[in-house]
Amino acid sequence: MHDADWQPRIVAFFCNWCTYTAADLAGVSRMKYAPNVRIIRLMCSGRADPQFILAAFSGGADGVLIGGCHVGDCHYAEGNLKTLRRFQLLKRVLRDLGIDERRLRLEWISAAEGDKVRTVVNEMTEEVRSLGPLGLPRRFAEWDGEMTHLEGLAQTAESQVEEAKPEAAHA
Amino acid sequence: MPKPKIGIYWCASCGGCEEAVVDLAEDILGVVEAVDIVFWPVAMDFKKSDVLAMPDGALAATLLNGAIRTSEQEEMAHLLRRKSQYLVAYGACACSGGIPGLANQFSREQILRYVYEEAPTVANGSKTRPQLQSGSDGDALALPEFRRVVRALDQVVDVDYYIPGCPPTPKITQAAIAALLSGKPPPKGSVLAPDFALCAECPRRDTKPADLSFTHFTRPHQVLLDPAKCLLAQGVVCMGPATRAGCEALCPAGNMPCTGCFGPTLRVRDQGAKMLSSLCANIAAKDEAAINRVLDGIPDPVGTFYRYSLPHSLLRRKVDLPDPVGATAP
Amino acid sequence: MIYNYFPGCSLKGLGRAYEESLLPVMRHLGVELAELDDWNCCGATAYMSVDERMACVLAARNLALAEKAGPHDLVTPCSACYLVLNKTKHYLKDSPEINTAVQRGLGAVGLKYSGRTSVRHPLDVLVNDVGLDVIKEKVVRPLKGLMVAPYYGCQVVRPYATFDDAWNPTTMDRLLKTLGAEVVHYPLKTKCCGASLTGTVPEAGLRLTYILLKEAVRRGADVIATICPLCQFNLDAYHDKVERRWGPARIPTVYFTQLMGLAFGLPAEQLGLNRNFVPMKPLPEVPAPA
Amino acid sequence: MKDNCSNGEVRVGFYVCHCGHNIAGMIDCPAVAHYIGRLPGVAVSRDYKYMCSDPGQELIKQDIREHHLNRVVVASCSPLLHEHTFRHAVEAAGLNPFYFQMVNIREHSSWVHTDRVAATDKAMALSRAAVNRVRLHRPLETTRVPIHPDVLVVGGGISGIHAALTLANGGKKVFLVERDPSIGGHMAKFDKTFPTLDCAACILTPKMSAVRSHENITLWTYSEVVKVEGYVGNYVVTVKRKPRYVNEALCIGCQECINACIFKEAKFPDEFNVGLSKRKPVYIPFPQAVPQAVVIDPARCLHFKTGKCKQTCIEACGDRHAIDLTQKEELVQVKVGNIIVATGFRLFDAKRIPQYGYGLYPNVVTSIELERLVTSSGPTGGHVALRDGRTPQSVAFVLCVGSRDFKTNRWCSRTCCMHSMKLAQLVREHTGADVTVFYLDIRAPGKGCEEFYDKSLKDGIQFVRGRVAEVTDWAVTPEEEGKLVVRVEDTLAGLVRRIPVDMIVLAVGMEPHADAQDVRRLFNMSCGTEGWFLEKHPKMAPVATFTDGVFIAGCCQGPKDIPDSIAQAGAAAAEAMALIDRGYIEQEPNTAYIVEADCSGCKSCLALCPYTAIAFDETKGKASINAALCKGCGTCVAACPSGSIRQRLFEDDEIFSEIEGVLAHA
Repeated sequence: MHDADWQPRIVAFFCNWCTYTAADLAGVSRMKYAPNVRIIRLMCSGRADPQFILAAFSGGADGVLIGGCHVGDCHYAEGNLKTLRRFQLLKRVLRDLGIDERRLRLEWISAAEGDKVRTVVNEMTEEVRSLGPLGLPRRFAEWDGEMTHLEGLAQTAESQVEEAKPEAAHA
Repeated sequence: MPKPKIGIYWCASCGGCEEAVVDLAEDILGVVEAVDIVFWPVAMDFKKSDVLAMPDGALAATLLNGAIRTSEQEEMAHLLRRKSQYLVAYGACACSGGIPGLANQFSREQILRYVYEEAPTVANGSKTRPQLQSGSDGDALALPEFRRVVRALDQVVDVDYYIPGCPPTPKITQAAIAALLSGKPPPKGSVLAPDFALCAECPRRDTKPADLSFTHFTRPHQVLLDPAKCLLAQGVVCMGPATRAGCEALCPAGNMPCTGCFGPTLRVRDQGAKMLSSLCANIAAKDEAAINRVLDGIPDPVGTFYRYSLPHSLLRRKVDLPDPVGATAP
Repeated sequence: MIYNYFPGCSLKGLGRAYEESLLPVMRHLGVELAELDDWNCCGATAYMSVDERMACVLAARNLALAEKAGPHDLVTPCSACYLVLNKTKHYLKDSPEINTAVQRGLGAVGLKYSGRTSVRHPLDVLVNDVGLDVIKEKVVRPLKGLMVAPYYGCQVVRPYATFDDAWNPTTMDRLLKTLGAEVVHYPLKTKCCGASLTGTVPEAGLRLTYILLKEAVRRGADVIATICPLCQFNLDAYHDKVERRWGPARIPTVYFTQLMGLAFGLPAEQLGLNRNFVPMKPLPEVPAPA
Repeated sequence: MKDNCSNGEVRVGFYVCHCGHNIAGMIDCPAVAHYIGRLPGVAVSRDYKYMCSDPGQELIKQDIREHHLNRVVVASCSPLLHEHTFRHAVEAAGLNPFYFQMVNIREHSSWVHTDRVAATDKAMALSRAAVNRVRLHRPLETTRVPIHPDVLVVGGGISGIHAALTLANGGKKVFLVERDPSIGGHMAKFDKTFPTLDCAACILTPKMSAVRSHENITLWTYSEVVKVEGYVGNYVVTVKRKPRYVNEALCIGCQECINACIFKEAKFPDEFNVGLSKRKPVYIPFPQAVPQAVVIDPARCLHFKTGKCKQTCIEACGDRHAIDLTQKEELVQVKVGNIIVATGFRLFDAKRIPQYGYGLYPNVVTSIELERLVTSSGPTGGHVALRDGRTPQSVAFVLCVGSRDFKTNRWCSRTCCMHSMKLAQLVREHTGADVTVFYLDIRAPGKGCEEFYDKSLKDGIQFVRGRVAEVTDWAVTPEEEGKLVVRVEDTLAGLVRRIPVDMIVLAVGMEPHADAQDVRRLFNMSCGTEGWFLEKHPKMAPVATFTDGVFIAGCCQGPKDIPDSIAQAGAAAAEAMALIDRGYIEQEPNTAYIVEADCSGCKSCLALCPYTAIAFDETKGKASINAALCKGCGTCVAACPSGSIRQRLFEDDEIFSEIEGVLAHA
C-alpha cells in the first residue's frame, strides 16, 4: 500500500512541433488537466532515446508519456515512426522487467489538439494512479538494504568467526 | 625495490576469467617477473587469513572477477577493497553483472526452488535447502547468505578500473596490467579497452550496407550464416554497434554475432536500450502490426540486449519480484 | 439467398397483410426467410422508455436466437422491431454495463450474443441484395399509371440511417419505379405518422395522420406505399375520424410488398389486400401479352 | 565574448515571472524563487512582475554584470513565444545566448491547473530541471543560411495576387502558381463587394492585368505544386504544368477557335458560372481571365475522346499555331527562398443538409449562384430569375448553412452575413422582391458593416432570427401553393412559423479544400482540427507557420473577407521580404554532430536521416554530419548505439539532468 497523499508522477517527452505546441494550445485555451505531468521538450519524438524513458522510470517516474506528430505529419518526415518502433520493443522489455505496459504511453497529438493533451494527460494520470506508485528509487534502496548490515559483518570478519546464531533458512 | 603485490579473486563467475589469466600462457612469466601474485585462491594455496593479515593497501592491485551474489562475496569485496590500492573489476560479471546478472529476472525463491527442487537433474525428496546455520556433532557451520539481487562490483564497493570481456582477452589483460604498472595510471574509473564500438574492429563492417533496414530478425541456429557478410545485414542481432571494442571481433570471426560482453561505451548509460533504439529505428515496417511481426524475431529481448549488463542497466532488475520486506537474513 | 426472419407481433396480427405479401414476394425472388424458432417480443413498445436494460434483454434474446440459428443476416419487416434490434446492438457495443447485464441474462438460459448478426430491413435486402435488375425481370404487370407516394416513416431512418439517407431516403422510390409505378414527390416521406399519439393524444396524432394523407392526395397519389405495419394501420384505419374533423383525405395505404406482388402478377387476394379499410382500386387492365 | 566562467564556476540567475496575474494567480512565484535560490550554483533567484518587459530584461542584464552570472533561467511562458527575447537579453549582457534555458510555467502550469499547491510544485520541478540543465549548457553559435531572393506564391485568388504584386513591386521575383486556368479566384465571380457596393471586377481586374504584365512575376496557371524540398532560404519546388493544349504565348484570346469548334452549341457546365451556363470543350474561363488564353478540356473534346475530330479549332487559329493538341504535362523546378501559401477555401456543399432541399427544389440556390445571377456579366445578364424564367416576388436567405452548426462545421464563416445582406439589397434593387433573412446572429463587425446592416433594416429587408428547420414544397394553405415554404422557429417571436417564398438562397459557408491535408504535408505545415492551415501563433505570428520560410495568407488560414485577406497577403509578403532583404536566416544550432574518434563506423545512422545529412567516409570508416543539411530532429542521436552522435542544445547529459530535475521535486 502507498500513502494517501501519493500523486502519480509522469514524465512526458513532447516533440516541439506538434505535441508541445498542443500543450501550449491547451494552456492558451485554459483547458484544465491533472498537474501530474512534467513536460520535457524535444525537437522530435524520434529524439526520445529509450534511455531517457528508462532513466525517468529509474529516477522515480510512475509513468512516461511520449507525444509526437501523427504518422505522416512528422515535421522531420518519419522521426515518429522510429519512435513507434522503439516503443513497441521497449514495451516488451518493460513487460519482461515487470513494469506494466500502461506506464508507458505513446500518443500522436497534433499542434491543434490541445484538447487531446488534456484527455491523454487526465486518462494517463488516472490509469497510473490506479496502478499505484512504481517507486523505483525506493525499491532500489530496499534492494540495497540487504547489504546494510555488511559493514558490521566486514568488521567482525577480521576478529574471526562469530558466535553461532539461531538457525535461519533462506526465505 | 620489492615487486608490487597483486591479488586475483573470483566471486559469482564461471572461472573463465581465471582461465583468461592462464591464457596469458608464457606471457604470464613476464607478469610474474614484474609482480608478486600473493593471493589467487583458484590457482594457489592462499587463505583469507593471509589477506586479513596484510596491512591496508598492501596489494598494489586486485583483479576481482565475477558478480556479487552472496554475503561472502560482499565481504571479500570489502576486504580486498581495503587491502588494495587499485581494485579492478575484471571481466563482464564484475564490470556489469554478466551472465549471472540475468538471474535478476527472478526472485531468490524462484531460483532456489528451481535449483534445489525442480531442476530435472535434482533428486531432493526432502526438499532440503541450504541453511545459513547448521551444525552436527557440536560443530557450527555457517553458509553465506544468497542475496536477492545480483550486483556488479561497483554497486558494492568503490572500483578503480574496469577490464571488460567475457572473458577479457589476454591482449587487453596484458595491456591493462602494463598500464597499471606504468607509473602513469589512467584516470580512475577508466575502462581499460577502446572507447568505441566493435564495428571499428570487425572485418565484416565493409559489407554492411548504408541503407540497412530490417524486414525480419533471425537467430544463428536458424540460418546458415554467410561467414563474410555483416551479421546484422543477415538479420541476426549482433550487439557489435553497441558494444565496446577490444576483443578484435572474436565472435564475428567465429561466425557468431557479438553478444555485448565488453559492455557499452562510456557515453552510454544503458547498453540494451541503446541497441534496441538503434535496431528499431532501422526496422522497415511502418505500422504497429507489421513492426510487431518483425519484433517477434527477437523472442527474448532482455536476454538479447542485456545479456551481460542487466544489473548495471537503468532498471537493474525485474522490478516487481516478490521481495518480502524484512526477509534479510541475520 | 437465405435469411433468418423475425416477424414480430405485428406481422402476426394487425399487420398480417405485410407478411402475407412479404413471404410470397420473397419466395418469388428465390429468397428464403427462415423464421426464428421461439422468438419473443422484440422489446419495442414502451419498454425502452421504462427500462432500457430489460428492453435490451428482450431484443438480445432474439438476436442470440438468430446467431444460434446460423450466420445469416436477420430480416425484420416491422420498423419498430428493426429499430429496437439495431438499437440494442448499439447499446451492447457501447455500454459495458448493459452488455454485462444482458449477457448474464442470456447466459441464464444458455444463450449468448457476440454482436455479429446484422439486422436488415426487407427493403434493404430487396434493393441492395436481390437487386433492382432481378426484380425488374420478375415484373409481369408493370404498375404503369399508378401514382404512388412513398412513405418511409421514422424508425427505419432515425437515428440509424443504415442503408439510406436520413432526410431524403430513396430506396423505395427506386424500387417503385422499377415496378413501373410513378413516384410522386412526397416531401413528408419521413415525417411522423402520429401512430404513437393516436391512442394517447388523439387530437395531435390524428392531425399528423391527416397531414400525411392530405399531402399525398394533393400530390395526386393513388396510393401511399409504406414499409411499417404501424404506419400502415395508422394511415388506413382512422379515415372516418380524420375526415370528420378536417375534411376529405381519402387515399389507401398499402405495403410496398403488396405492390411488388401485384407487379409480379401474384393474385391480389393472396397479398392481403382485402384487409385494407380504405381499399385500393384494382389496377387498370393491361393488355394480355401477345 | 566573455562568458563569466573563466574559473569554471557556474553561477545561475533564476527569474520567475508573474506575468501579471497569469502566472502569479495560480503559482506562488516567491516560493518558487525561494526554492530555486537554495539550489547549488544558483547565485540569484528572483520573481518579477513581467520578465519580458524592458525592466524585466534589464534586471537580467544587470544581474549578469553585477553578480557575474554565467547561466540564466527564466520561468515564464512558452519558449515558443519568448525564448528569443530572453536569449537576446542574455546576449546583450555579453553572455552566449545559449547559456539560457526557459521554463514554461504559464501554458504548461498556471493556465491548465486549478490547484495552487500542485501548480506551484510543478513549477518548482520544471524550474529545477532547467537549472540542472543549464549548468551543462555549452556556448553555441547560430549558423546563417542565405536566403534565395525569389518567392513562390501558391494560389491566384485575391490573396495570392496581392502577395505576388507586393513582392514584385518590391523588386522580388515571384512565381505565382494557380491550379485553375485563370487567376482571380472566388472574387472574380463577385458582382459587388460589401459594404461599399463597389464593383468587384473594377477593383480586381486591374490587379489581374498587373500580374500578367509584371516583369517580376512568372505566372503559371493550370499548374500545381507537386513537390517541395529544401528548407528556408533554399526551397526547390517542383510544379506540374497541366497541358492546356494551347500555347499561352501565342494565343491572343481572339476566340476564333471557340466559334469554330465542331460543338456548335455550348453544352457543358461552365465552372465559372457554377454550372448556370454552358461552355464548349474549348473555352476561355471568363472574359477577364488572365492569361487571356483559351483552354481545351480533354474530358470533353472530341479529339481526345474519340480521336476523330476535324480539328476545326486548329484551322480557325490559322497561322498563329497557338493550338497544340500534342502538349504534354510538364514538370518544372524552381528555386525559391520563401513560399506564400494562399490556396483559399471551397464553399460548403449545400446538399449535405438535405432538409434545405438544395438539388431537390430548383429554386433553392446557393449564395454564389445568386451572385452570378445578379452580375450583369453573368449567365442571365443580371436578371434574377426563377428557373422557369419568372421574377421572384419573395426571396429568403438562409444563413449559417454549413457554419456554426455542430452537425457540419462549427466555425463562423465570417462573411455570409454581410454577403447575404449585400445580395439581399441587390435582389431588392433588381427585382423589388420581398426579402427575408433567416439568421442566428448578425455578425457585422467590419468597418462600415454595422452601418450596412442598419441600412438593410431600414430598406425593409425582413430579419427573422432562428435556424431554419426545413425547406419544403408541402403546402398547407392556398397561399403556400406553388411556393417553397421555410419552416423555422422564430426565436424572437417565440413561434414556429411557415413562410412561403419563391426563391431560397442558402448562404453557404467556407470550408478548407478537400485536399488541404495534402497541401499541408507538401509544405510541411500543420492544420487545425477544422482543417485550416495553422499559423505559428494565433496573435503574434498570424501569417508564419511552423516551417520557416512558409507563410500563409487569405482563407486557407480561416474564413475572412477581402480586406482581411489582402491585409494578410501584404503581411505575408512583408515577412518574406524582411527575410530576403536581410539576406540570411539564423538557424537554431540544434544540429547533430559526430565525434569522429568515438564513431565505430557501424552505419546504423546512415539510413535514418530524411535529409541525407549523414555521410560515410569509406577511407576513414566514420560517419559525419553535414550541419547545413541537418534539421536537428535528433533521431540519429537517439539511435547511435555507441552514443557517438550528439545534438547541440539537446545533449544526452542535458536531457538526463532535466529528467532528474523534474523528478527531484515532488
